[in-house]
Amino acid sequence: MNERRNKLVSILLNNMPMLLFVLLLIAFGAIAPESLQYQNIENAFKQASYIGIVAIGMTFVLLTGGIDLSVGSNMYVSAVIAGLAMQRYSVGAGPALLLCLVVGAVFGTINAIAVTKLRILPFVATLAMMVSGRGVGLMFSKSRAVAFPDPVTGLGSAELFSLLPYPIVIFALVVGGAALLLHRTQLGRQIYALGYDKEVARKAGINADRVQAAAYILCGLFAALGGFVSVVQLGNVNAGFGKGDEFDAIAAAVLGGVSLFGGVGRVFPGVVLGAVFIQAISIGLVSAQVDLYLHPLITAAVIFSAVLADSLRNTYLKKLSRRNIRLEV
Amino acid sequence: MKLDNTLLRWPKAVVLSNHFILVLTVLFFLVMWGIYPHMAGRRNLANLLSNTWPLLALVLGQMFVLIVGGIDLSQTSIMAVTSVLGAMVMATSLEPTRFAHNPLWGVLISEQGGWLSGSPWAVPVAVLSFVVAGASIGLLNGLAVAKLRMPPFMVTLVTMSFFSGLAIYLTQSENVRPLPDSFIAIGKGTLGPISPPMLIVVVLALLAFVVLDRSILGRWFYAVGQNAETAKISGVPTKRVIVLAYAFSGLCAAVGAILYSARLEAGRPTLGRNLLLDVIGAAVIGGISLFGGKGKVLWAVYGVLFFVVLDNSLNKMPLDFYSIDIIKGAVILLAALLDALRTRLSLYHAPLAGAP
Amino acid sequence: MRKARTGFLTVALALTLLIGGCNRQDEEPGQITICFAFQDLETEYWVAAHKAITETLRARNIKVLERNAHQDANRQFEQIRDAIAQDVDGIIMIPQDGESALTIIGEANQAGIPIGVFNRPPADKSKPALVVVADNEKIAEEAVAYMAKAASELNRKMTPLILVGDLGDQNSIERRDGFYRAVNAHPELFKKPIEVPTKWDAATTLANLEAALQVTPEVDFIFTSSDFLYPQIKAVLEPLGRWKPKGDPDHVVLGGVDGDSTAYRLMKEGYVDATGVQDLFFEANAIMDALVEAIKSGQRTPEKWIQDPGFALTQENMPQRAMDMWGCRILHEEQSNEAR
Amino acid sequence: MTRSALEFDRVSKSFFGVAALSDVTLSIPEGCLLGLIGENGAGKSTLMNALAGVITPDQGTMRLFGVPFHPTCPADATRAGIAFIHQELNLFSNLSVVDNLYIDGFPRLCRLPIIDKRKAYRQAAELLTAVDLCLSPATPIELLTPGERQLVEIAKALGRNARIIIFDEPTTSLTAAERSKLFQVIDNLRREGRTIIYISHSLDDVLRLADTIAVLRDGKLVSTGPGDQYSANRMVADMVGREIAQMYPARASAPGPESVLDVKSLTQPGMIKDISFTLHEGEVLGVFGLMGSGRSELARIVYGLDPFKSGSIRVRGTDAGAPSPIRSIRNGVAFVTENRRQEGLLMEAPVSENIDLSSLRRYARYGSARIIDRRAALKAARQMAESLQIKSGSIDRHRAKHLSGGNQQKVVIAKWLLTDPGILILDEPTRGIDVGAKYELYSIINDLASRGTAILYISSELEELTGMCDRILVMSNGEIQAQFRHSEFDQESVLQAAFRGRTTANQTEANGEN
Repeated sequence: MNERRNKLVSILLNNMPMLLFVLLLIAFGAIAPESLQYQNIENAFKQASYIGIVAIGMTFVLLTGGIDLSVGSNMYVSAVIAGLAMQRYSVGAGPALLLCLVVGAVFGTINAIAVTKLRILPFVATLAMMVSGRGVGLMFSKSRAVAFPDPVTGLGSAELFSLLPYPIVIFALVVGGAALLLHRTQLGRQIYALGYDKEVARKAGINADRVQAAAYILCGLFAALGGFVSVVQLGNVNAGFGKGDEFDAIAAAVLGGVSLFGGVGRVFPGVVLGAVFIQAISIGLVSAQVDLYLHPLITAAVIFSAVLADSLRNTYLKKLSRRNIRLEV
Repeated sequence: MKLDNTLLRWPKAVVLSNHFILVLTVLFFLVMWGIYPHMAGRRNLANLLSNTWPLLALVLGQMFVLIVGGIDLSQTSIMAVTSVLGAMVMATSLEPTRFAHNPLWGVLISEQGGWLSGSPWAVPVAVLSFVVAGASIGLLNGLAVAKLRMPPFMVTLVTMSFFSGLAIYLTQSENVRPLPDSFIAIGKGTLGPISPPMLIVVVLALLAFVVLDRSILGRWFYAVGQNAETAKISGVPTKRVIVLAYAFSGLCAAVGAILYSARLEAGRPTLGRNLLLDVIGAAVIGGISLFGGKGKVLWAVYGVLFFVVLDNSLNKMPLDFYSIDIIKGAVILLAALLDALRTRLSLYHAPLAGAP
Repeated sequence: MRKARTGFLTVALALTLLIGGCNRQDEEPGQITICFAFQDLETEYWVAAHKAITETLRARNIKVLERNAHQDANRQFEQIRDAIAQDVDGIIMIPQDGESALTIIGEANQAGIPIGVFNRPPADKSKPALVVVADNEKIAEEAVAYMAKAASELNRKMTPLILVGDLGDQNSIERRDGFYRAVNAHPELFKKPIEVPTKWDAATTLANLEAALQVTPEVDFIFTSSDFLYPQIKAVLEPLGRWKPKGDPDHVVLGGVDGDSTAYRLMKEGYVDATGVQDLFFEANAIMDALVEAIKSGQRTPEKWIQDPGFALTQENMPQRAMDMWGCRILHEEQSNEAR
Repeated sequence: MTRSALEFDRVSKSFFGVAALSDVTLSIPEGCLLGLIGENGAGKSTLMNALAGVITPDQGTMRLFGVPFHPTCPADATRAGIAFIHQELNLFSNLSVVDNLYIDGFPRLCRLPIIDKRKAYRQAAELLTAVDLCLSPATPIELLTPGERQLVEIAKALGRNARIIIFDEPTTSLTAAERSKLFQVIDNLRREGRTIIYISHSLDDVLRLADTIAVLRDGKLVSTGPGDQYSANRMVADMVGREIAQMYPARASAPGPESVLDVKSLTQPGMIKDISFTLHEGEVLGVFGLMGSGRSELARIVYGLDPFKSGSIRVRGTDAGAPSPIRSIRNGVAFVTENRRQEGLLMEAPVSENIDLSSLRRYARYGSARIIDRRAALKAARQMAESLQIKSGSIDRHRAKHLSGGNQQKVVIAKWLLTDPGILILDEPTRGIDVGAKYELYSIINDLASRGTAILYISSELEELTGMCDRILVMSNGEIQAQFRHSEFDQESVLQAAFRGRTTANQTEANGEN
């Protein structure tokens, strides 16, 4: 009896992100039933897709125990360069995307070199890149908005087989790819190992620098891709593009159960739900026509309770998993 | 290798010393002075110093939280909220057209200004409310981290967005002014060579120094940051220590808010919006560890000086606005790189493990 | 050892970079130096203003120190104080808001350096400065008033929606107030307006606008607090089949404030009904002329308030007044540049 | 005689002028188990680090199966077929068994960079069977006991086809059952012809296992020879360089009549049940129990780190209520934990700051400002360090992490002695400490007892307890199973008591895992 209850509790707690998500849906359903339409939920996923992609990139870095504050600037630089290429040199969408990804990867590589070769703390290295990176982006754009051509931005609202919007499709592919990479490749497993303990990883024969570098490069790559997906929806790149997105991405990842200390966390369903969760709060508030001044207050309160629930869960699970010495009758 | 020991002894001593960042800052300053002679002018030095104090107040608070192994992202929003609340206590008059739809209109504020408008008690009570509000928000952060065991990064990220939202909500986007002259004098007045901000922050720094370096509490801060489990078993009241660190950080943010509000002559709901990374950057450049257990008041001073001198010199350069960002990032990276090299060098020179 | 060498190389490289950057200052005796401090360059309006001011000043052989405050009033305060310590001859500032402007003007007055305030007026006139302003609230109101007029011709009750800017930015508050003044003047025409937060961020705008339209699809009247958000409005309306020019039954009455080139293009194509225009070139030239004159005549605390009347460019007055819209002129310039 | 698997020829290494190894010449035949012993700092780890490629010897050569061997990084050693099984296990507890086995080389799906999951699982299952471990390869490491983790490490070595396997203190955290299982596996490995180097402070284990024994002291090889030529006494004598007449110093004092700690029917569901005992002034009371018997849990509850449901704890006659560390310290209770790195020391802090951490309140001045009288605190710490003969540089500069294990443990004890405890709880105080340091610790404990301190001595080494204690409580399954007075000490009956209730305990474990 007791055992069964424990099991139930642990199932509930283990699926906390999912549960909170459902609770949020119910809450909004009660306040503004309109917000529960299928279309709205699809919108939540669509709008969350770009931050979700960035958050997945961030997850790689967080899993190694690092942090990347430069993703917002990375998004800006890579999108600006891709946009200018299309605008000025009429590059096609495909090559432009490729260019965007290359820029993102280069950005990530610089972070990787700073962190692994020069042994600078990830926080400081990526902070510096965040400041410099935006400067580089502004140098290219001169702070002006860079528009993507219409055929490209059309993809933002187009749907695959008129079923799923492309941003969601790309998001799903990224989630699948990242999950495959993390769980079914040696690199992925080594990323987890590195996050558990770098020294142990080194002793176990893992090339720690290479794995860490890979995480930062992947993060850069995904940041650029997320930026591209976002711009395709937005139509153009403004000077403020990507500002503050690093915190959203980190929040999404952490809400999804990724530990800031490394080694723990899953892309699916954790990070996906984390990203959609944040977006869903915002959509719900707009749908319910809540006073604008209250938006940040409510959003913060909801996220706070999510984090609180998560920490309660961890404490409880720790208690549960502690080995009993004796069997009580 | 032989050369190392003779010729390079002096540079090595500098590089390995605790004052490396100061040396770096001074060198940087001298180079800049060569290019811009007015760097060392009286007015510019006065500016440099006056920019140092409020930032130092924030970094001191941040340092306590970093020492116990946390991080406080909410400092800037604490500044905004306290700035608004304090101003609402002492504002001398408020335009009804801008404040009539304020949630606190008729409660705390009215046409005559803030709650204590005109009263001789206005400024002292306002200053007190700055400090109390700041410390209590810090206390909330601390309780969430210590008692509810929530990760500090997330707790303070959430309180950051909550309290900056609250500050804007409380004023409905308006800046609260005019403030009494005696308050503004805190930011601008001078008592001979000593300015009130200097006095306040130096006292704060001394207090921080005494607490950290001389008191039991200080030893407890380090112990908790280095190994919370050992600290707990050794009889350190770990939770109380963590809560105190965050409360102190909130208090320091409030002091920063007083200085910034006084110099900007208004209670501002957006005060210090983009300051956070400067604060943490300065702390980390100064050598305060993000992993806890390491930090000194002097290091905080050096980190702040570095940032202030860097910003000041960048302000001199006739560059495009974007190049300044690029250079600023590069210099931060460079300083971090030098510091990393230094750490490696000092590891090489560490006393031998278990050497007889 | 190899790593150490790499490190020193980097140091050397960066130092060269720094000094190289610094050496770009070409000291000319008697050259005027002006500090141009702006709060940020996030919308096309500010970019164009920045470009107009820096280019004109440099063309007049004036050295310009550019300072970006990144939307932090205190940082701007420090930047301008540093500039004062550097003995600049004059200051042009785009302040974060009226209150901080006042404080900074006080600093400049004390140092006896003429200061010009661009676009956002100081909170009151207690301290002397050169000020050129446009009344955001009035311009917004005019634009919305025209939109209301266009809407009244449709003979139905409209569902208005406003994209509100960052709540920490006073321009967005003034523009919102202007919008409400115009809407409240026609209670018979409008239902209760729907407010959508944008935080001046394109992605936030897109998400929130999409959500709002999902819940209230009948919205047929949209006002944006800044023209730079039109691409996002388009991205939301187009898939819904609502991105239609004037005259189409599905047309959404659309308007904004700023007067940038996108707005001009969209007006010409008939998607946008009206836009509140500040006369950027007038403002830029007026402030520069006034400041340079004050410097040359040795005035230390000049005072002058220049009002940019501003106007609402509408579908009606477009033929006559389009060239008064800075966005239109920029577009023409660009086109002629390309043609060349 | 078979050929040599591994030869060291005049290997020397010094750090900053201090010789860590000098002229070590040693040859290990293939399929032989070498027991390598020596005090901490004798050069065992330096020798092994040279083999692992972590350091490069200044002089001398190594040969692997006759071929010169100059590893420059750990990967070189791995590639050459050398596997290390470290004292602190190098497993990733956030990953599964199969991940840990193949972390640096998964089987791949037709040369794609994708892991061939099925193949990995099949191979992993085979390896686990080889080390006699019945587990699903998908089990996360964090659910395994220390013994099981050890076996996973061995499986990992087997998976890499290691020809030389090095064990560094493998048994410190194992239960008796796990230990005998490990020995069985080691025997199997030897039978398969693998060469094994076994490093341990547990001389009994070395005697039981080793074909050949080598003793290092001060970086030199002192003696080597077939295992049967060695006795425990000779090993100790070789290690410390002098005869130690007895392992345990004699007690000069007897327990007093006054009881200082009274525990009555202490119960915490799932942990301990109905524990009652009395500890007298000047008494050394041993608590013997195997891993998982509840001995450490009892200590944590008495000290106030974990809660209890019913029962009472009385200190000097007054009820301690629900103790907390702070209250316990005030009551004069001190607790030297089992795990000194994670729970006993601030590794980054100077030695002096470790020593005065718990007694800071005594050096407070200026009332509630509680400023530390630093001179007095440092003086007290220095005196304590001297009286315990802690070998360290200047104690206010030298950090705890730079000390040897024995000295670290002394620092922890010094910290507690500075609080003037009336009751000292020691949990496995001699784990991982070399023979000489152990003897010093024993002397310290006896000295304390003679001065009236009551000592609760928890250990899983029966010999140690019989050598040190006035009485021994035997715990198993969270209960006290038996009590022995000094005159009644008898290895066999103690062990019997310890295994009593072991069957039920096993059931518990089995249930816990389901």
